Amino acid sequence: MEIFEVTILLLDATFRVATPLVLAALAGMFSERAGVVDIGLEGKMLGAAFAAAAVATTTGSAWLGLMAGIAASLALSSLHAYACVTHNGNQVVSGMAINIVVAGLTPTLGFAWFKLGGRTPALNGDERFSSITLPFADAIGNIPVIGYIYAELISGHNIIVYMAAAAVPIVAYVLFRTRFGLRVRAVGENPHAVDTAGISVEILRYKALAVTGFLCGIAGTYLSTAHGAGFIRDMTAGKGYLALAASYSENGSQSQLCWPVCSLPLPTRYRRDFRVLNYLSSV
Amino acid sequence: MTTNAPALELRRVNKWFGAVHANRDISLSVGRGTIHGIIGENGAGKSTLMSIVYGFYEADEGEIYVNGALCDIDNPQASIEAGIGMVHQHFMLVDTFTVLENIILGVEGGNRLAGGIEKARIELERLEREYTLEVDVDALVGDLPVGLRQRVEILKALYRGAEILILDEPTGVLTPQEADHLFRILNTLREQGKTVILITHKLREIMAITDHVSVMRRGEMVAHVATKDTDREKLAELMVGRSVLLRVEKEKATPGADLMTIEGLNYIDEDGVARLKNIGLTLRAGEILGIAGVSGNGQSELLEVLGGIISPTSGSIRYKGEELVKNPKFNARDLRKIGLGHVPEDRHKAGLVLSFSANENTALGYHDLPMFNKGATLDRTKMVSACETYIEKFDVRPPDATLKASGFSGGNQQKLVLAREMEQDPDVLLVGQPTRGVDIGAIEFIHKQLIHMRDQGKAILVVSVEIDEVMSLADRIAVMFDGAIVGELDASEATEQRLGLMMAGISDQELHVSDPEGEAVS
Amino acid sequence: MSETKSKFGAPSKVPAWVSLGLIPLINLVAAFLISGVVILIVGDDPIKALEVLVYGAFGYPEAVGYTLYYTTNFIFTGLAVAIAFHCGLFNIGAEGQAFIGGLGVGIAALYFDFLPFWAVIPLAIMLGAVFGAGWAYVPAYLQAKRGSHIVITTIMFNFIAFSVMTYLLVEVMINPSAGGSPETREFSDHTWLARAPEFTGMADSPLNFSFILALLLSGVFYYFVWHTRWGYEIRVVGQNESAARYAGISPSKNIILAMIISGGLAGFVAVNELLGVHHRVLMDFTGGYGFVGIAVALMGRNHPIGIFMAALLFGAIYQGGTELSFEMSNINKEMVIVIQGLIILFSGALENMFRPKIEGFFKKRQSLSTAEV
Amino acid sequence: DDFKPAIIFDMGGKFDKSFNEAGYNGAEAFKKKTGIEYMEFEVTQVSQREQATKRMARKGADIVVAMGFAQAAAVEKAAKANPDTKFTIIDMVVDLPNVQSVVFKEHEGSFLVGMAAAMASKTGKVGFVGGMDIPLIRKFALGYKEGAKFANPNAEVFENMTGTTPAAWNDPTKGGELAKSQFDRGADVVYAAAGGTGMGVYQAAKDSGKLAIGVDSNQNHLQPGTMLTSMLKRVDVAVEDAFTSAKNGTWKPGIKVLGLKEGGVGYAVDEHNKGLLTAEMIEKLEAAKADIISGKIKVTEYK
Ligand SMILES: Nc1ncnc2c1ncn2[C@@H]1O[C@H](COP(=O)(O)OP(=O)(O)OP(=O)(O)O)[C@@H](O)[C@H]1O
Ligand SMILES: Nc1ncnc2c1ncn2[C@@H]1O[C@H](COP(=O)(O)OP(=O)(O)OP(=O)(O)O)[C@@H](O)[C@H]1O
Ligand SMILES: [Mg+2]
Ligand SMILES: [Mg+2]
Repeated sequence: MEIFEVTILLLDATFRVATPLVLAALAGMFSERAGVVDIGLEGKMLGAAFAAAAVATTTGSAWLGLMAGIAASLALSSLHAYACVTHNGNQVVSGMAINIVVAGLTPTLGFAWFKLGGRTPALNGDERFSSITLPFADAIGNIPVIGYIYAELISGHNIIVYMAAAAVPIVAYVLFRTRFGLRVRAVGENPHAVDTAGISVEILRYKALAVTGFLCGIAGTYLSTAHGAGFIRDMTAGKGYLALAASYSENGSQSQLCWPVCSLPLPTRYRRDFRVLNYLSSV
Repeated sequence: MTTNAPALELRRVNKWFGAVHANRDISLSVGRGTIHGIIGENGAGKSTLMSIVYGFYEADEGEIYVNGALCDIDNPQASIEAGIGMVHQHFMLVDTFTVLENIILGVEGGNRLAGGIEKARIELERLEREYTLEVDVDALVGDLPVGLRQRVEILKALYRGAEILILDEPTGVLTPQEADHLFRILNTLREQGKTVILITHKLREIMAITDHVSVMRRGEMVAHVATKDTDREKLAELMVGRSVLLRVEKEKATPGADLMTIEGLNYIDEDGVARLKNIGLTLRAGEILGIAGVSGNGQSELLEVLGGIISPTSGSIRYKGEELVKNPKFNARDLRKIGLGHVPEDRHKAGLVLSFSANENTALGYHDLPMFNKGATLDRTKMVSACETYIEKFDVRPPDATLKASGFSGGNQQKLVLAREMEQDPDVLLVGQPTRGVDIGAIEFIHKQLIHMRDQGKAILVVSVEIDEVMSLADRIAVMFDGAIVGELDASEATEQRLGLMMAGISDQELHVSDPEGEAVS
Repeated sequence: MSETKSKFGAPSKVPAWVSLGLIPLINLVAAFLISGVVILIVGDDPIKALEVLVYGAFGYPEAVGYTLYYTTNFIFTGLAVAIAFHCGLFNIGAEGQAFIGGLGVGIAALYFDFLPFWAVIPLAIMLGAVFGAGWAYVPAYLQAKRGSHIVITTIMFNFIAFSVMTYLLVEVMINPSAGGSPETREFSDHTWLARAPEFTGMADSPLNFSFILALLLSGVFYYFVWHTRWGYEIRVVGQNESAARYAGISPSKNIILAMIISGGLAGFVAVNELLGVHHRVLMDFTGGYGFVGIAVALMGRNHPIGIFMAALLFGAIYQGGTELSFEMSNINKEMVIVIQGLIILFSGALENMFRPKIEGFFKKRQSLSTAEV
Repeated sequence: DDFKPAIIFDMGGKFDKSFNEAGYNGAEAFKKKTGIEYMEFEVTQVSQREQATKRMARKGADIVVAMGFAQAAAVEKAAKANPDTKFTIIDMVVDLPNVQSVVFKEHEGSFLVGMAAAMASKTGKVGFVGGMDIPLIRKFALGYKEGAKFANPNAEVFENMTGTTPAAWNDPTKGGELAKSQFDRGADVVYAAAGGTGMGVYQAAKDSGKLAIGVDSNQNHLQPGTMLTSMLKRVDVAVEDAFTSAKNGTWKPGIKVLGLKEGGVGYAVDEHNKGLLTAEMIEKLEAAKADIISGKIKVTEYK
């Protein structure tokens, strides 16, 4: 097989694998910018993955699943905010605690509701976001380079992949071109400045964490109802921590190191230690 | 709202911090269109009181009236709405933002920034013209010198439509020129009918610009006077509760041997900017060499190089005949061992570990000396006893060697640092901004100590942006501008104007060029 | 982390038994209440569950043995994370450092077991610490000299540690007669650490001499951090780097020193697990202790006593949790995880939820003038 | 009567979609038939293996089934300490008078599904996705490869392990990606021996209209229509046997090797894969099975 096609296919896989990472990394970046470290990305994604799959399979609608995933993730991030912002608790401990609770709660509920040993039934049809073939993909698919790229690489992903692609510019716009973004960046850099400007630091951070929750919700949903077809315990397999590393590097010096790491399909062994919760979950 | 009501009135305001009664029964009335000064020793309660007015702290008791109307100010928002603006002692700006972004923060006017920014730009141009507050609105605040940052803070307040402007120790960080400019701004504000509350430790400024003065001592208002009916001595006495000597008493210096000779010293920082240019200085035993200059002209780098914190790019530093540059001994730790003390410019950034207790801080830099160790162990009891003697000798308040450094007011923090460096009895002492943010009682004391040290035959280098501090302390004065020494002259022949011009980079030769800003104050 | 760090050692003006005893207790109670609700939902008796948990953790000698055995691991990792924190560093790599420490212990116990016990055991302990330290050195160096973010580098080094160890266990050190199980042969028994003596009744538990080591190291830790100039330097660097430079204290030297100590302490997990309990190198023996160590250190305020308390709490949850899944049919391992999570949430993250009210209740407000302060 | 059986699952947990789950099914089957409750424990911490085995013995279990090679050391200790308790360990040999060791010839079963894969493949390319890279899984892989080559000497076999850590048993996303990449390289049948990770592999096969092969228990029902077959490793049977034999006194210590001959391994044929395994495929498979049993075909066992 030609090197060209191999590259295209690798990029194609990269899109699929990168989607949840990109969404989660943006989420992490948002809370990071607001001055709240959130190692709870993992837990939020896992919670969302479960909620989405559970609702999708019961209602038969992937979109309702997405709603549920986002809702679950939002709930978790407001818990994080309640602990870290309202009660100024330790951000790392809070994130950890959330990861652990979710790691335990999802299989428990899953088992109680579906009796499938903590997983949800396999999703099919409308219960799942299936891949979209963009117009003319088949038509021009056999035009050498361009057509091939269009058909293989651009076309044929599920909606959430395209959402993730869109999310990057949108988040950038919100962060750098809107009032909300300005305030978020300010509160991360110097909360006192925001305070003296007569803006409530607390509320602002709640909002920022809500955005984090929203994005994690989409990322988690992708795992169980778009890329995968159903929830399996611990299925985030550490993507949350990988994303965290990426968002750290966002403003840090690691970018060059981290982005490739995050956007390539990594062998699981390199993800191992992101599975904090798996280990914490030891009785 | 009655038109002749005072712009701001406080009635029986009380504030506790735990056991500390920071403000007790404070009553204050500030007339509209006046500049009202508030003075008091470190820890007297000035910042606390103003923080209450600005809604940072809530008063435990008491009322606040703005233009005669009772206001319930429980957060900055409320205070801003009541038309109050505040310029804080430690600026409240986002360094990574542009001036514009900092100013519109909180009043962006619309969800999208673009629109608001353009509106702000126009409004700001008006304000800048009206109050001569020029500043490049697109510059990054992080890149601005303190003087300009302060203007940004003022613009911020005005942009929010402040009628009452509070400034907490605004000149503590300014050069005379900057200070003069600030006062011209305040005058314009007054003419425009705005009300200004000015907290400062500098009586010169109080006399120069305020209409009324209120004096605080230990949490209480001890006096309200009209500026024209008082003078610096009276005020100082009211503040401290005893008569204070405002001039520095000293005999003519009797310089001895050259202890440190600096020649052709250059330093280029990692960004490739030349910070020090061919510096040549000599420190003599029994003499105080003052370095005057607008802050940011290389004084900080000079101190850091001489202190062994950063190493120069080229040049020579001879100490007691021994070349230090390219010498393994040339690092902060070993320099201390060979008798070089260093009081840094910024006590919070470098001089102290605020989260450490006072006694732990007395060992900072000297923690491996025998006097603080027995064997491998750091000897706590020795540290505490040493600290207690320092506290005793330098009259640090509160006299508690176990209190965290952050628990002392700036003046007392400064005393702790001075004590640590002086009590090691160095032969050469480097001192940066000896009295920044320190009240006159402490200033008097600190100056006495420095003079006393000089008279014991030590060489002292004093770097200060306070032009009159340099003039009253130093025996010789060198002026720095843009990393180089513009000129050096004997204290006796130094006048404020002459130094001011040299600080602007105009060397003696060109002295005939007269400077428009010369006579602004005093 | 600066915001959270500044919290440590914040002076609280209430009696010690309140801030160190009453408040944590109330937090625990809250955690158990919520857990109780969850247990009710899955249809079991929360009161009984609590009984089982407590009984399982402290009810009988063997249980205490297990609790203390877990505590041992948490003390090691808690101290490891704490020393790094004192230098302002966030060591997420204790897990990997512990695993690599296992390699050191293994090498000594497998290839030097011709030595008598009094030689091989110290050697194994030393190698365990040295290997752990070595594994922490590289991220430390990168942070100190290259400014690479220690959080990321330590995470990366965890992966590498795990792949390296798996490779060695599968390909190199594997015991051929173990039928393909990726673990080494059993160490010869003179390298084993002494278990708890019979009379304690804990002889059946994995509790071993390492517990003593943990206590000793806690003491050393306290002495080192607060009573030696090296500890002093580390703390200065951690609290105010520019003050450190002003004082002639090299940040990079101390960053590396702190991380080396951190890794060495993490290595002791291998001593407890391999030399004390399993007597062979095997997969997964680090069991997440390195990560929980972060919570232990934070909850313990980076102070040995606090760390001991937190470690004991986690030890109790772990062993009590085991008991729960033994004794109560509806409570499976996932439930136990939930309960553990809630406990961390309430006694860790939400520790300040009740604090202000309680402290306010105990604080009397005397109106002294600032003069007397 | 008061017969007390007990089973101890290893790290994966009893719902690992694989080995442990098979054991769980066996225990459940026993419970259904006899109505006798059994004690169970899921190991999550290495040190719990010993704790659990001893605990079960102390609680008066008549037989303790320990799932997985990792429990050998624990069983050995417990068995010595409790000479009159019966222990059965699956996938590992512990040589003690009161221990029964059950091991499977996974390579034989894998050989057959390897053949099936090669026969069903149109491209002549087949894939293998392993879970954690340990000798046991390499055993599956080797047998599969030999089977494929046997059926089609110039068949190409892609082999990927998901990882080198327990995470590899629970990563459907990664499994799916590995399968997809093998499909992209031309494979059209993929065999997954990877626990929960397999779920992702089967899904990927379904999404791209290729075939997948299940493992351990009969997983054909998971994706009806695209599951070619499943390699059966009758852990469930072994567990149930252990319980029943212990109950009616026929339990014997020693080593039980279960291969094709003993019906311990095999391939699944049911309504879900009728159309996929054609009659002549099955014919060939049965023939090969007979030859393996008779020893005419030697399948190498990974050591
Ligand atoms: N946040 C606080 N917490 C506890 N006590 C405080 C706090 N702020 C001030 N205090 C107490 O109130 C007293 C008054 O402090 P304040 O900052 O008003 O002094 P100040 O007059 O501003 O001193 P300076 O001239 O150095 O600025 C201090 O001595 C201190 O003891
Ligand atoms: N968080 C705090 N806790 C306790 N006391 C405090 C706190 N913040 C400020 N203070 C007290 O407030 C008093 C004045 O604080 P402030 O920072 O205004 O001192 P300062 O003299 O203005 O320092 P500087 O001159 O360096 O700004 C100090 O005596 C200090 O004890
Ligand atoms: Mg103040
Ligand atoms: Mg001050």
